[in-house]
Amino acid sequence: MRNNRRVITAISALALTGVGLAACGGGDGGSGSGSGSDGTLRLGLGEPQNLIPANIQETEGGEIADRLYAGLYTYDMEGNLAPVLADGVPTTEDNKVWTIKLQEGFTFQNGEEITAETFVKSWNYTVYGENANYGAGFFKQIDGWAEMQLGEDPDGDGPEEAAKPEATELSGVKAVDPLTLEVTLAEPWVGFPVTLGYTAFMPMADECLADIDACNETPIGNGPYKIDGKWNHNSSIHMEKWADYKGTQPSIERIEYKIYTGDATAWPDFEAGKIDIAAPGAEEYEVAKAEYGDAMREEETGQTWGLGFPVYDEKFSDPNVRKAFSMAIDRQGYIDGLFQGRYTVANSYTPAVIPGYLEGTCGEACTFDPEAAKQLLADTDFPMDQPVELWVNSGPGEDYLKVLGDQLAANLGITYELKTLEWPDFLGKKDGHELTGPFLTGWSPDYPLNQNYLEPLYGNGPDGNDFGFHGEEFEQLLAEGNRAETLSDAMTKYQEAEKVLAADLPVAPIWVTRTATVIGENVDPDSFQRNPILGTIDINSLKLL
Amino acid sequence: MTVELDRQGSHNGYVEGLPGYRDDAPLLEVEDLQVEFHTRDGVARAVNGVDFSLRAGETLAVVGESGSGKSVTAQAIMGILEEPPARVAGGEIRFRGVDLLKLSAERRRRIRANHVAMVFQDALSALNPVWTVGFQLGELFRKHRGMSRKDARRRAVELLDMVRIPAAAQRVDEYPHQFSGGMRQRVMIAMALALDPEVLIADEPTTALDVTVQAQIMRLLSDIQAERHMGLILITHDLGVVADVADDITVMYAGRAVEQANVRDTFASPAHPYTKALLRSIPRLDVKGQRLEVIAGLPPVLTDIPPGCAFAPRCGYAQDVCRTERPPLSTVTAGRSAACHFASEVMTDDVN
Amino acid sequence: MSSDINERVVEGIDEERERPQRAAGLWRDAIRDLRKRPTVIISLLIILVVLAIGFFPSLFTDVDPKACDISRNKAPAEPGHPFGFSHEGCDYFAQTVYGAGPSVQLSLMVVTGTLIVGGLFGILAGFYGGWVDVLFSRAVDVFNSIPFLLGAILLLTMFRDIQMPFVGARLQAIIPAVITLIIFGWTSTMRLVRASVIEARNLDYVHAARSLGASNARLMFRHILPNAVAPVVSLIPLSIAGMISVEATLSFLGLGVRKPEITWGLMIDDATKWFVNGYPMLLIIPSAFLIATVLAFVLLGDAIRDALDPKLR
Amino acid sequence: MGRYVIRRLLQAVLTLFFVLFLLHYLLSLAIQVNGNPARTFFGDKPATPEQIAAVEAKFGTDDPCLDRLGDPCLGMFQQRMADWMTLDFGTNFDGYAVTDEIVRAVPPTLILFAISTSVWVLFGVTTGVLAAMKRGRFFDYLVRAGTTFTVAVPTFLLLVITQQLVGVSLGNWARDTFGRESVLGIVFQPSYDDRYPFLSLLVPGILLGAFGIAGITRLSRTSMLENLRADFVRTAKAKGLTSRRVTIVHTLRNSLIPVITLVGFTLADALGGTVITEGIYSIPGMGGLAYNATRENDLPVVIAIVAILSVCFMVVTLLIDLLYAVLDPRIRYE
Repeated sequence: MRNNRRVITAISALALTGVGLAACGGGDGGSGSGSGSDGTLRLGLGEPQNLIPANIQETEGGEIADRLYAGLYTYDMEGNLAPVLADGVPTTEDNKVWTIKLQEGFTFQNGEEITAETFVKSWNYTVYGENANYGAGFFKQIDGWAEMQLGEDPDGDGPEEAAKPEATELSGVKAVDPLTLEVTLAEPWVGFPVTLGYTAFMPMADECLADIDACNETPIGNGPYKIDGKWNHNSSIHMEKWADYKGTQPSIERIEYKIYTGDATAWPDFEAGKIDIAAPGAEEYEVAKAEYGDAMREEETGQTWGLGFPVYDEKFSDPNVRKAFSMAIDRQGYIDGLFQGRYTVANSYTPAVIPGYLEGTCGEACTFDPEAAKQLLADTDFPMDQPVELWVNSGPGEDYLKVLGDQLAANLGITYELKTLEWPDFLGKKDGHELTGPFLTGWSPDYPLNQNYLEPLYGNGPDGNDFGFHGEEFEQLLAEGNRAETLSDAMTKYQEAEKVLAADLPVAPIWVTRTATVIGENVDPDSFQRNPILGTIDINSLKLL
Repeated sequence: MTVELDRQGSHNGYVEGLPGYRDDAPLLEVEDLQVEFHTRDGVARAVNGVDFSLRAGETLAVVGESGSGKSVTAQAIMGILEEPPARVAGGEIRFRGVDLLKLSAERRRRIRANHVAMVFQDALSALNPVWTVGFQLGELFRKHRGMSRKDARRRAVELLDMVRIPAAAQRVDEYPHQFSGGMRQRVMIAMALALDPEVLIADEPTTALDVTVQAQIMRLLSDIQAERHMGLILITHDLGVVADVADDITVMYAGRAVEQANVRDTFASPAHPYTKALLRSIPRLDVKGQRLEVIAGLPPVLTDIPPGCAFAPRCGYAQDVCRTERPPLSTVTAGRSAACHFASEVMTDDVN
Repeated sequence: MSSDINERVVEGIDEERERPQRAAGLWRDAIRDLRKRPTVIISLLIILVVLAIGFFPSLFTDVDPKACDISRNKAPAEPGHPFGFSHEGCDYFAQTVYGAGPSVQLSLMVVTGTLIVGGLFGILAGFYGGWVDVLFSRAVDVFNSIPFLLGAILLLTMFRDIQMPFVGARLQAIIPAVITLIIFGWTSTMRLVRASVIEARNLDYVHAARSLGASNARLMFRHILPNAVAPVVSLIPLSIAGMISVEATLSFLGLGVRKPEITWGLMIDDATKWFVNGYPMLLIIPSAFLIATVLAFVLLGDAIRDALDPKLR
Repeated sequence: MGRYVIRRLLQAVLTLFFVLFLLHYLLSLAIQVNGNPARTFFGDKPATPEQIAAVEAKFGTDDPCLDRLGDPCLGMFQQRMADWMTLDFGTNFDGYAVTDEIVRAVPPTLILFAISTSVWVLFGVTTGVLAAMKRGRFFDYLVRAGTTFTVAVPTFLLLVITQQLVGVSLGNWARDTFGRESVLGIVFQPSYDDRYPFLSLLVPGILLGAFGIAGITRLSRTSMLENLRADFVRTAKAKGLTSRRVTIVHTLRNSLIPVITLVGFTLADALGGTVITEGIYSIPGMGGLAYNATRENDLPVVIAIVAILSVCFMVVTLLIDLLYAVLDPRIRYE
């Protein structure tokens, strides 16, 4: 299942994967003992789409990449940049040209050395338009990106092919010497280093680039683990510790992922003792909590959900209408009732785990007050006689939106209709401003910076945004943040932008996902921690009993 | 000749060891046979006290409309009634003095085909469509005589030959549906005769056939009967056939025998109005220009046979007594009996 | 009639197919037979109740099934709410009552549709034979070769956003599923009708009617159809039962009728995971209703089939 | 016989062609109505038209006909059929060869079907036949009640409940008692285990067999009943054969003929059942592949799967017809 293709399922995907969907795998040679004693960690996972860093886009692939690959940087538990292959943080004079130093001696698992040139080649491959890599978008701010993309299609979707990209190399990326990489941005941006922990920036071996398809089946990594055998699609991925890894060596010798297909989850297998760490689903949560108690860990994530408004639609163009809708939502009741209270009420646009988080930016608008909401709505021109159309893509989100609709109907006195679309149709209509009512929308972080929750979603880039939202002051503050000298200055500006945004309320934030993870008896529960940004288990600290 | 070979077969004398066996007892005697069917509409008395006896070399015709109980009687004798819903409620069926109804199922099974065999009316449905004729014939030898497949097949060819099927050696491997109606009935007869039984029951053996073929089959049957000195029970509603081949006749109505006599006497002067009506309903070559009569009305519902004479509602001779009192089957003249209050009057056609 | 019984009882072996002349007697017998069976009576009662609930839910509850309060999620039964509340905080009794409607209406519409389409095609194919028959029979092959589920997914996702004029929200919710099920369901009816029509076509009385100059339409609908109808009739309750189950299965797969409409299938889908996690009643209640309804239709269908074909009893 | 087979094969090829075209048209229509799946590659993230164009090219959904509602996209169909002639079945949206995907998915589903078919044949037919032999007795009522109930209980309900009760509860007991790798510990588990494909598919296979078993049991029973009353069975009894021989040689074979047809059709219908079974037990088989591909409008995969299924369906019907002819000589000589 491609969880990422259904936004909504992504919630469960994060919950599950991060947590390790659960898996049983099984020792080769028929180990008669239970898991754990043989130094093997058994986890569950959904089927990844791709194992090439350039193309990894969902949590499943991210989980595997996190084990097999090492990037320049990763994010620590507080969301700060932590060097892995790099030697120290990037340096810059003007926030436009960035210099990244590499540590010496790192190699790929096939013996190839990792140098600055490796990154140049990997990134060129990732960005080149015809390769249609998902990761290409993360390089947008680097100079020369546009020239690497396909040219304009002369007749839209007509029979003629779009023009080939003008360039085959990213002009903004240079290997100054084997251990020095120089990146030039199109515009100065102090936040650039923060993005470098993302999977798309991970290096790929020459051998891999020469035959990407083969590499996808049997990845050539450079991380703490290497693949054992190959990717058994829909079935399993096994990996073992790579002794020659120069970074921190983890304690677990072997990891076996069992892949779950369809809507199946690892939970029953966890209960059957066949995998070591798993996430209970919403329905299993209460029972799991009662049964496993201390072995259950709950952690905040960076995934936020809210009710988006079609600001472009006349009915919802009045901020007071949006505010009334938002105030009519009993967020705590909603979370308690639908999610057994395991999620956190969102009262800001940025979640708490992200640097730059500011509490309560949504303020009064995110406070449940049905009387005031009703009054507020009555004072607008909102047509009460027509049913409000609520839009969602098919999947579990239908339930989430239905319960929201129930609350809105009860507290505002409106009636609602649920409009369910298939995912591509939903995305298309959202892009094209064709949704005629509020819709469910969620966001997971690409990099730990509050700007990631603002500019990509509500900014007015070349394609506008899904909400049809225009905020002069908001744009202004974002731009100031981008041009700031230091990261903390930038964050402050972004926070100001968030406050301005909250006053206009293009989205009513509702909840921030929290994961629940149950740790099996073979794993030391005190060694368990989950990286809130990556969503993955910190494998370096994890210990088996 | 096969016949002699068979007589020396190991089977002979199976029945001799059974309780009640007497060499000099009549070949087959049926006494007060009663068969009921338990249906959801109630208990239907399909056979309600039938008596007759059969001697070796003799042909007994059993006639009556459909539903009169003649087929059920035959199946009761064979022991192939479907139980339930059927149940033999009383009476005896004695073969050479052995009461078949008292035998265990296994003994009963061994009597079948060995001593008493049956020819069914519609050979197409009575033969298993998915096995070859040779298999179905040979099976008898293999299962009753323990012969090898090869020997059984050889005997099957001989049997087919005996019933005058041309090119028997080739046709033995064909399936029933590849035979014509007459040929199929010959196969059926061959099957019944395979183990050389003393009693052969033929249940309307020619109804499904063309008239010309009917005659051939009847001739074959009577030839073989004469040759082997078998007792033959011929169940039919074709009185024309009866006149040609039968010695005695039992006329059945609503589960009872209503008249029993020598065929010639019966045809000359029926002693029961029903027999009379039956005789009138067959076309006769010797009486021209006369309308054929049909019997008015329907036979009674077997779950609810009226008191008195069952034929009374349809009987032109019926009096009050007929509707209240059931006439027993009683001797009218020597060797003749009828179940009618006015048997002698009917016989002399002297009723108002 | 009496002779019928005699023949059946006495010969005991009557394998004969119902002859057209006997069709009337057959039905009379069948109905007489059906009236005597307790299972038929009970099934009919259940079916009547379910139909009543399905078409007039408001007679059975005053509670609005769509007035849900999430704070009462999975709350136990209390006065006025005999079945408690769903995981979305909706009154479960009202949901169960209103959930009957789409299930029942959908299955009735599908069965009617397949009977009309399949029956018509079957008559045409069986009666005219030749290229008409070839055409329809090939079409049956084609539809049989497309796995029902794949076809259903495609059609249901395509129809989802199509707005139908003059149709209420409730019908709007079930019509895509109805159309899909008809498209993939008509083939079996068609084959059955075709076979019966071919059999009936060659009967003497049809030849007689033809020689008397009866028109094709008259032959088809007045002479052949009534005699081809028996095998189809006993299938109707069974098809309805099947469709109710199919609706539940489609809902389980996230296809079929969508929220906020209520069907038993959706309720069961929502409740399956709660069953093993402390709230078994959420699953048991709609399942019990569904199973009882399906059971009633199956038993009725069986009884009709037995009555029409007594030897199978 | 030979001519009959050839005629059937020609018919099958023609049907297959229509099936493929119909499906191609439906899928094209689905894309035209629901939007190009290439857009989903970027999820909620904004993407430039150029980026989307590149992904459309990668997905093979860049034909402009997919933007025109109702266009049958004949060119695409022609191209696909031409590719197929060269045994090129294309790649799915993730760039993997469709052939590989299907080859991987076939074995578990095949095992699943093998188990279910055994259930139908061994359990369904046997109980049906026994019920017919004991007509009107307790066993018969039990079987009739049982089959009626199986029809009424949706398969998925059975699967979800069994997974928990058998896979987890009973399985944990078995694993504690007999050991983790014991046969029972593996048989009673909540999901597919690729180290023990057969054992771990036993329970889901049996449950999939529950789908359609009612029909087979009932048909076996009626068919047996009908034949038990057949004239030729009476003849066999009159031949003094033992009741065992009467049943086995003279009734069973005749009764199995219609049952075999039904087993074939049930097998074809059971694909729906596999989707659910495979989904709940996480079996990487054809049902799940077909289901996901259809939901994602993954054209190359869906068309290829349906082609395979159609061919299977046709082969199965052909085999059934041949088997029919073997069992029933009346047909053989027509």
